[in-house]
Amino acid sequence: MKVLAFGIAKEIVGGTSIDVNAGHITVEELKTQLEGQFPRLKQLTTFMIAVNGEYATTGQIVKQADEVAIIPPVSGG
Amino acid sequence: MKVLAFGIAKEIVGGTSIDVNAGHITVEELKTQLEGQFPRLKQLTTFMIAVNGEYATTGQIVKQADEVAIIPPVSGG
Amino acid sequence: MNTNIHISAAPLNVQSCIDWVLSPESGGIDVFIGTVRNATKGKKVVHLEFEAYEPMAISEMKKIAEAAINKWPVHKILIHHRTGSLNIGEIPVIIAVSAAHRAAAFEACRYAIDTLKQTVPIWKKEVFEDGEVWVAAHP
Amino acid sequence: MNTNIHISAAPLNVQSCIDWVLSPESGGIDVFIGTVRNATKGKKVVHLEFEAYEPMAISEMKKIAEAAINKWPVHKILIHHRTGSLNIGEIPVIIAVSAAHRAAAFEACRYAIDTLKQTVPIWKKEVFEDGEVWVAAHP
Repeated sequence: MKVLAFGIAKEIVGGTSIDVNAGHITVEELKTQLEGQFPRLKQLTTFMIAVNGEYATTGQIVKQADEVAIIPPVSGG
Repeated sequence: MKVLAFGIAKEIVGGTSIDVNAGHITVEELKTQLEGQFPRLKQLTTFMIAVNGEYATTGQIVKQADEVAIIPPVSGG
Repeated sequence: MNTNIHISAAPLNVQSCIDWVLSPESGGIDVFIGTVRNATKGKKVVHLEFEAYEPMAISEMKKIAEAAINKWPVHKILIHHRTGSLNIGEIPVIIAVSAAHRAAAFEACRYAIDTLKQTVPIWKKEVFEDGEVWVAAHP
Repeated sequence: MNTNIHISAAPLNVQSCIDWVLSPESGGIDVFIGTVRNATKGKKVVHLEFEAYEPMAISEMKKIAEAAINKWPVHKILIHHRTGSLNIGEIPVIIAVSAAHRAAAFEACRYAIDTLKQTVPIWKKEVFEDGEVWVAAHP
């Protein structure tokens, strides 16, 4: 599964996207897996997961074909 | 005493200023005198008197040399 | 000078107002632009006429700007008002406020236009196809 | 269309944003202009960098504009955001709202910028003389 990264998440994972060895898991499981792989994610104020361009809820299922993104705390405007 | 008139007051008194036969009277007395001379002033929502470019209080004394103005309800902006 | 007060018979320029309030310390600018609308209570407006008791209007506008600067942490405040005959879509008033943080800019700008409409000796006549009326003159 | 949403790497133009929201029915326009300020918590800022998850950011900005139109009697709402490297005094964001009456314009504009800062996936990096920081990333 390809996961996009933005802002500080891009620096933490070392690129604009990463391949995660997962599929058909919950958002919560994906977050835990990402935190295991990139412990610095745990130091963020918060981070959200977006699925297909929408904020995802923790229980939502993520599938291989989805566009998944790590959304660190936003700071536009 | 010369009294300036603006907005609808200009139409009521028939010009941009009028001469009022008064001097050294209170603002309240001046308003009463103006209402006697121009009864349509009484139909306004309110009107204020300005003395030397400042809103005047009712008890304030108006002198011959002051710049006096009738201020009908304002509607700028 | 942190305040810029002006009454003008010539068209107001939004961009130059914004340029004036911008400062390197500012994080945000709130701008209110009054515009002449084509109807009042469903009645078609042909144009508006604005008249000012100019020296007193300038003095009251200065009081508003100074009160806003005392009340909120704002950097600069500009209040420009137009006089004369204005067509639909033209701009009678521009208020622009810069501040480090947006809350102060919004609140000071809102205060300035609300207070201007209550205290500044400027009068607006609405001209309709079949008559005209001085706004707010009668109950 | 009553909404105008745009993300751009090129400088934003305030006048064209105002021209877009103006309509003959409007009595007032409120405009919020974000500007890059020269310091954060007393530390000198050299420049800012803005990065967007563009399709999602556009989608979230549209949600804000539509919510504002449903919540207040406003005519048009525009939200433009800049990306890339911005110097002091440059404009990251412009929000413009037109309405028949000013209260709705002010409230919808304030709602739009407050919500944008909470929900729209855009990130700002402050670059100082001796380092850089992604704003709000850490507690």
